Amino acid sequence: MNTVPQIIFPVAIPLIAAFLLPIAGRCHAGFGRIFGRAAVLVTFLASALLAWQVAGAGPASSAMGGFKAPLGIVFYADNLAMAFVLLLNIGVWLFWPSGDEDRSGPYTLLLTLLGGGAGLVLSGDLFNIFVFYEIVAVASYGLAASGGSAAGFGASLRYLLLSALGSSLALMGIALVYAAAGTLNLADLALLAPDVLRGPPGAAAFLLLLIGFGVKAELFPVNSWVPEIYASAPVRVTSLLAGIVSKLALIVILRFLVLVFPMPSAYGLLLTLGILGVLAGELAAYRARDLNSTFAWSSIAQLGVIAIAFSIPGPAGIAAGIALALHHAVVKPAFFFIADKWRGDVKLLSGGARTSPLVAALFVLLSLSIIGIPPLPGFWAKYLLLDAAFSSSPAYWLAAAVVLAGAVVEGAYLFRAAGFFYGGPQKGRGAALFMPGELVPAFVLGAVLLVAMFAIAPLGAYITSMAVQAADVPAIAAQILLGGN
Amino acid sequence: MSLLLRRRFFWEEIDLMSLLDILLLVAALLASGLFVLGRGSFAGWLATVVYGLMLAVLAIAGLALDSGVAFIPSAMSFEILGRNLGWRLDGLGWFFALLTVGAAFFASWYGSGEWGRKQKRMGLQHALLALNVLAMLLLLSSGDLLSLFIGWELVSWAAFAIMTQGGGPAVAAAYRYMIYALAGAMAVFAAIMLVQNVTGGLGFADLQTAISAMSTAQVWVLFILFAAGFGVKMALMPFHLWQAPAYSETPGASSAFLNAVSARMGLFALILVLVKLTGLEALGSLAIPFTFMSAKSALMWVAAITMVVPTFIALMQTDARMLLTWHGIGQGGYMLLGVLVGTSLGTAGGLMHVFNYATYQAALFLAVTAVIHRAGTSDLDELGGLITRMPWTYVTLLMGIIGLAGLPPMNGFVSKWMIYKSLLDGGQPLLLIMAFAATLGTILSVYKLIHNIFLGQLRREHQHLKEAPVSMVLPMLILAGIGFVTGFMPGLALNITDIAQRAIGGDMLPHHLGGVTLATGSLNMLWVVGVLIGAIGAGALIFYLLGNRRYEVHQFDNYAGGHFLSADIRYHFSHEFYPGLARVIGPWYRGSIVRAEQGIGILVNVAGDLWQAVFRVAYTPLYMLLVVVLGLVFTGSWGIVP
Amino acid sequence: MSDKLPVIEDQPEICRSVDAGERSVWTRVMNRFADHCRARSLFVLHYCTGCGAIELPPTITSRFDMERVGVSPMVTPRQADILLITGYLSIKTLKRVILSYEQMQSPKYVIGFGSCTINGGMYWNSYATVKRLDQYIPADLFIAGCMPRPEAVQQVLLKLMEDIDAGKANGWQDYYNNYDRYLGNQQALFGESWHTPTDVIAEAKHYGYLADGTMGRHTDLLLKRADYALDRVPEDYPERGKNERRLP
Amino acid sequence: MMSYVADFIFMPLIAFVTGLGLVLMARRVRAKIERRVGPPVLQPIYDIVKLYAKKTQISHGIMHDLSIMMLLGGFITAEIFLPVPGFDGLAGEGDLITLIYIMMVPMLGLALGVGSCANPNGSIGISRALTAMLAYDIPFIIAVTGACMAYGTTNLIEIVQIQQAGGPASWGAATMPLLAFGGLLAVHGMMGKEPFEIYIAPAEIATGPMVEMSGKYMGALFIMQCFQLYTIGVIYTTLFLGGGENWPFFLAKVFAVVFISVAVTNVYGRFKTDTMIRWMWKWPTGIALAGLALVMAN
Repeated sequence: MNTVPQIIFPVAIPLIAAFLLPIAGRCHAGFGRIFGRAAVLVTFLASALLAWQVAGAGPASSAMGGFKAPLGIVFYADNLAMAFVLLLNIGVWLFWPSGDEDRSGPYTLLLTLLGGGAGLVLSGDLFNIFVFYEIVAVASYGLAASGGSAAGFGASLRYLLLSALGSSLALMGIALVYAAAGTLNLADLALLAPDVLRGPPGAAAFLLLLIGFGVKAELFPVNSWVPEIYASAPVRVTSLLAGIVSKLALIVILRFLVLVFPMPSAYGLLLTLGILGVLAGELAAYRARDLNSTFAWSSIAQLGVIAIAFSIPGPAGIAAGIALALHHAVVKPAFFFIADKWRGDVKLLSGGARTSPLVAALFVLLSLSIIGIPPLPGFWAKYLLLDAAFSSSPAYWLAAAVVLAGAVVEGAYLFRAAGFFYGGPQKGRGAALFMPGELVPAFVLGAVLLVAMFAIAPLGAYITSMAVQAADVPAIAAQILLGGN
Repeated sequence: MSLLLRRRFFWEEIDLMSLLDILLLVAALLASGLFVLGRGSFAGWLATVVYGLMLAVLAIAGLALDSGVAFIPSAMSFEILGRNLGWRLDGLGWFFALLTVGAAFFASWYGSGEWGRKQKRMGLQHALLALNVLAMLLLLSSGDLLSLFIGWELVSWAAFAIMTQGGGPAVAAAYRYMIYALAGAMAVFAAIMLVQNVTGGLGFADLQTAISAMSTAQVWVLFILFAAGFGVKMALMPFHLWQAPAYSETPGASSAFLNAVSARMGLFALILVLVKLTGLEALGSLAIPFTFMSAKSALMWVAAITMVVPTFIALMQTDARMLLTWHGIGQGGYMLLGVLVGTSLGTAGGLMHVFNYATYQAALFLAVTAVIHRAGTSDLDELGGLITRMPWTYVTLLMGIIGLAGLPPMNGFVSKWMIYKSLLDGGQPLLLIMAFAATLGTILSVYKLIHNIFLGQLRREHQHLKEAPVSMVLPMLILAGIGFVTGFMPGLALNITDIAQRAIGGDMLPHHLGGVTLATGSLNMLWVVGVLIGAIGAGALIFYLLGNRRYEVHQFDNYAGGHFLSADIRYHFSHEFYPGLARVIGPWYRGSIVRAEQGIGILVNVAGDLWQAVFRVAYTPLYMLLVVVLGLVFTGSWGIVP
Repeated sequence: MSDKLPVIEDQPEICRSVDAGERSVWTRVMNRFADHCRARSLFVLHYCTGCGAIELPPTITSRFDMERVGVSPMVTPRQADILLITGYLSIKTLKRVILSYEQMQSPKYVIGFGSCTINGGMYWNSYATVKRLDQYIPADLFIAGCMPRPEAVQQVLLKLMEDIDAGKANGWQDYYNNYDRYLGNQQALFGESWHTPTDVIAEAKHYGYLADGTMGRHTDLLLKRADYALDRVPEDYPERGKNERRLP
Repeated sequence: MMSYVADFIFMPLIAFVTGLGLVLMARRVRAKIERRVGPPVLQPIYDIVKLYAKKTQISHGIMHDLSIMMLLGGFITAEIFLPVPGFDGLAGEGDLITLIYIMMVPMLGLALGVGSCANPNGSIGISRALTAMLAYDIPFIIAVTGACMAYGTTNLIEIVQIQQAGGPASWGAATMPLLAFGGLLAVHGMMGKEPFEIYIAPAEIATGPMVEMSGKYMGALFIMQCFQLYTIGVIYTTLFLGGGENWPFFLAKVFAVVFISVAVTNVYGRFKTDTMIRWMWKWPTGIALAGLALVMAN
């Protein structure tokens, strides 16, 4: 079995850096900023190294301090987890605040988010997951409010309340699990689950966990914070939360589903919430009048689609979900960057194509991809989803139909906005001009999308192997339980 | 053509493997090249020349296909996510590809001259036209269901891009199109995924396997998804509302291209999937419970309704472009009907109608564009008498409308005749009557078109108009000329459709240069047109030899009940041209489908508002508890709570 | 109104000019045949502005049945051979009569019906009626009486048929040959701006009926208005196309 | 080859001469009904010669002239495609459907010519004429469709042969009376007789399409009328009355078809276009559809 102690680095480095950063910032204003970036870079390198190992030698685990599972704190890294850790690293790097603020707060919070997020996906233990989830949550409250506007504070406060309530529900779920199984280690639970968690108590526990973690995963209906936060938080924070952090929560939910609660009612629950999320998100986005909330609603819908994908039993569904999640992680932040310039009515976009043609083209490209137009990556993600859905029970056919109908609505609102871009400017006011530097992250993401288009075949193979690995319950259990000696 | 192939020719020496690759490569290079060079004035001419070369390549490919080669493969293929994506051009695709490149050739030629110079961003239009051609070629040469779907989407979005070039209302129309096309594409997507679910593959053969393996209900779902999905592009009723405004608002030359071939992509896909792969017998055996009808006859009736209703909507239009595009929708119904009859005559008729329609509709649209170019409007209430100013445009339009109305001597008559005859021989009198009725409506409608634009009083503001320049007149006259030649010698067009028909399978239609000879009534256009021309010549002799010389008078030297006509009085009878008919069928234009479309829009709006309201109230904790409770009930874990 | 005096001259004897073609036997035979048919097929445009219109229905219908001699009513001047003026003409209707007459195809014949067309009849002292029809258009025959009965109409039609058959009813040529005189009379009545859409002079030129009397000082006045009449729009003419209210 | 030449010369010629007779009959019958004497025997010829012999021939442009040629050419073509006793002409090279569409060529030609006259009355007339065509052609094509379904062919020669094989009992009128009756009503509309002559409406729109037709243009229209009556009569005879065994019988049938229309026309007023459409789409169409149902049921 593959034991890798450095599995702790992606979690530990940023957390330690987060503690040190305020001190460093105290020494010198500019130093703090550089220190933060450096910490992210180091974390990234450590993560990349780890990912390389994992990719080469298979999933790895490590028990903290030598205490083996089920008693000790166990970290478990497979390709799926490492992919999202890397994604988180890249995201934090890309969306690092560009302004030369002297406040070290946001940097600290970002590093905390980075460490917490990595811990979230790497933990092999239910309680640790909860702890890291809380760390991420706290970091995101702070980040959401870091814009400094009154609306941002209000939104953050409501977000906090909701999230806290969700967390307490999750805690109840964990308590239920513990009461039933007497352990919180995922591998242990995976082995015990068929005996002790199959049935009403298990279902109740899953429901509570789902609702609790669903707050961050933008699951219907505990996502009312989404439009508000995404409209008021700084664009980089929004991009990070919508693009990456929400997926981390979904990955955790996936782990629960695969390892602990592989039962029809659990799958059905996630499916139902996913379908409702798609419906709610797409329809509400269709009626949204400004770009920011359009994308916020659309993000709810997209996460609903991912939830539907994860609710399909078997590796095919997981693969589809991963593909959708990665695609969304690339596209949505770019969208938020574009939307950042036009906070307000969509009509303000009028004539945008004339003042900034590249941005308009990027918008169209992203829209086409997220609707799922071949040969862009979004199509292939959707293809995987439909492939998986149609090979499952008829309930998933309905879900597929909803996703397809949702794509039509999505096309309607995205191209309504595109129509404003390419329509003539209204009298007296044209669309705002972009400063060249502001959209660099968006263009980088657009470029990633295009590159991905030409690498569909290897990407697809990689994602599929990832999914197979993530769905292989005995192997995971064995690795967690036996590893880390 | 088949006669020519008794000998070996140079194209048999060429590696046939490369023909399709050459075609695709040239199209791709042209599209990308035009995006770069588009601003140059030579771009259009370059494109025209390249389309001409592509036509030559297609001709060689056609000869190869005619000599018995099943298809021309492409070296391009991918393996993605465990699926093989491949492209190959068979006879059916070749036929549509020929029309596509031909239409692009004429549209590009037309757009290269004076008309193009007056356009705002002609370079972009040229580039988008090339992009459309590329997308269509990819669609037409698709080798499996996945590449078919990819091509399908590319065609849809390329068309969308070119439709938006008109700006203003064009963008709104294109947006509407986009929503319809997207919905259709999603239906097709779902359908091919269903097939894949059953067979685990996406090859064309898998579709056939799937249909035999599926339950009746599943086959029905598949049929409806395919028919609706592809039908959207073809503007089959009730998915037809988008087409007329979208095609009308597209700038002239591009619009002619779209009108001629774009909607036919839907027909191509329908023929490929429903006729070639599924087979009409399978459709015919798919009975609708409690009726006498099957899926096939239901689709035939849809085609027939698509033929009649849009034609009579066209009759009521007041804009020349709208009138023509509505007819385009109606003509699509003829083609589908012919193909669905399933006899060799019907299939050949339907396919020939595709060819014929492409020639005369392109000519008509180019002619109307010439009118817009000179007179500045296509409003049928604001034109008149242009025959003296733009005689060649008039000739084009006249030949075009004769074709559109399906009268001898133009080619439209031949294909319609074949469709009528196949319906008659197929024992479908009611559909035949509908086809006749639609033709009658077309005659009324096209007369209104030509009358309101070219006949009647010439307005003062049009006194100084000139004929359109040669760069515009020549392409449209050649198109109209093709329409006449293939009407005179339909065998030429039938040779081309033969290649497509062979690819579809089934019996071939024996024909000769002049038409077809059947046991139950024949058509020899050589005689019909020959005698007609001869008789018109005799009429000319009678006219010129008997009686005194003619003396041409001014348009105001006209008897209007003793009234003095002059330039400041508008007396051209153009508005509400058929008042009696309007009084009878006017109340039928309730627009139930328009209402349905609006209803769906309102439903989406209301549902969207509802969801927004749910979130905006923001009692999320309450929802959370509600969902927990409901979820507990749902998961059956309620029992543990008390 | 114009201060010029009306140009009223005596009508010269109507005679038929002989053109070169008529010297050939073939042409003569054909002309003879044509005249024969012309005489037996007469389409009448009833210009029924006066009270005489009441006499025509019996003439056409079963009581007298004009169709048995080949006479039938026609409603447009383009198809008509005979312009039958039934009764008085006001100045306003005369304009329409002249318009209609000029739009008829030669050979064409005019029959004045009733005293009003001959000398004004009972409206002889009216300011608004025309007294002598033949000053404005060449009348071939008149029917005297106030009012003439259908039998008289029949009689005059038969007389006209005889004349046509004999090649003698050639008033229409006079209109071409002496257009200037007729136009002068018309201008005296309607003013200098009078014109009709029919370009009589061009027609006369085209068919070789041009004579010395075709053009003169009256026809010169036409040219001034010709631009307007024939839609050669002068520069200063107000453009209506642009600012006109669009119909709903 | 010589037979073709004979066909091309004699078929239109016979049609014209017969048409003159039909026109004369129509006028004479009408006169008799109105208790008049009616025109002399040569009246149709006098009219045509007179019109061609007009000294001035005004034209409204090339299209006006072309329309006259299309008019005559279309009908001459139609005559050549009609099977008559002794002459099959080209009836084997085209069929009933072709014939029906060839007959629309002169219609379209006339419409274009009238339109190019720029006369509002003419345009209104054409608008009404085309509307009328839409009205009467619907029942007519139903009758044609039904007949073709019953005979199983659209070949005119075969249609005639099938009917002549069994004597009058196998005539279309006997085997499918409803279709024949519906077709007859449609034919009445096709001839433009009252009550279906609103497109001419002399007092209102000055003969509508013909308003600017003068001289030889009008003469051509007179010739067209001869052809038209003949063609309609022959098509109806061919479809429902057994076609022509020999000339006397054949002509008798053709005259009878036209006679029926002419004989009833006088008692009617004039329908408005919309009334006409409603009537045509109600009665003849309904009868013809019922006939079609019977044919399909057999």
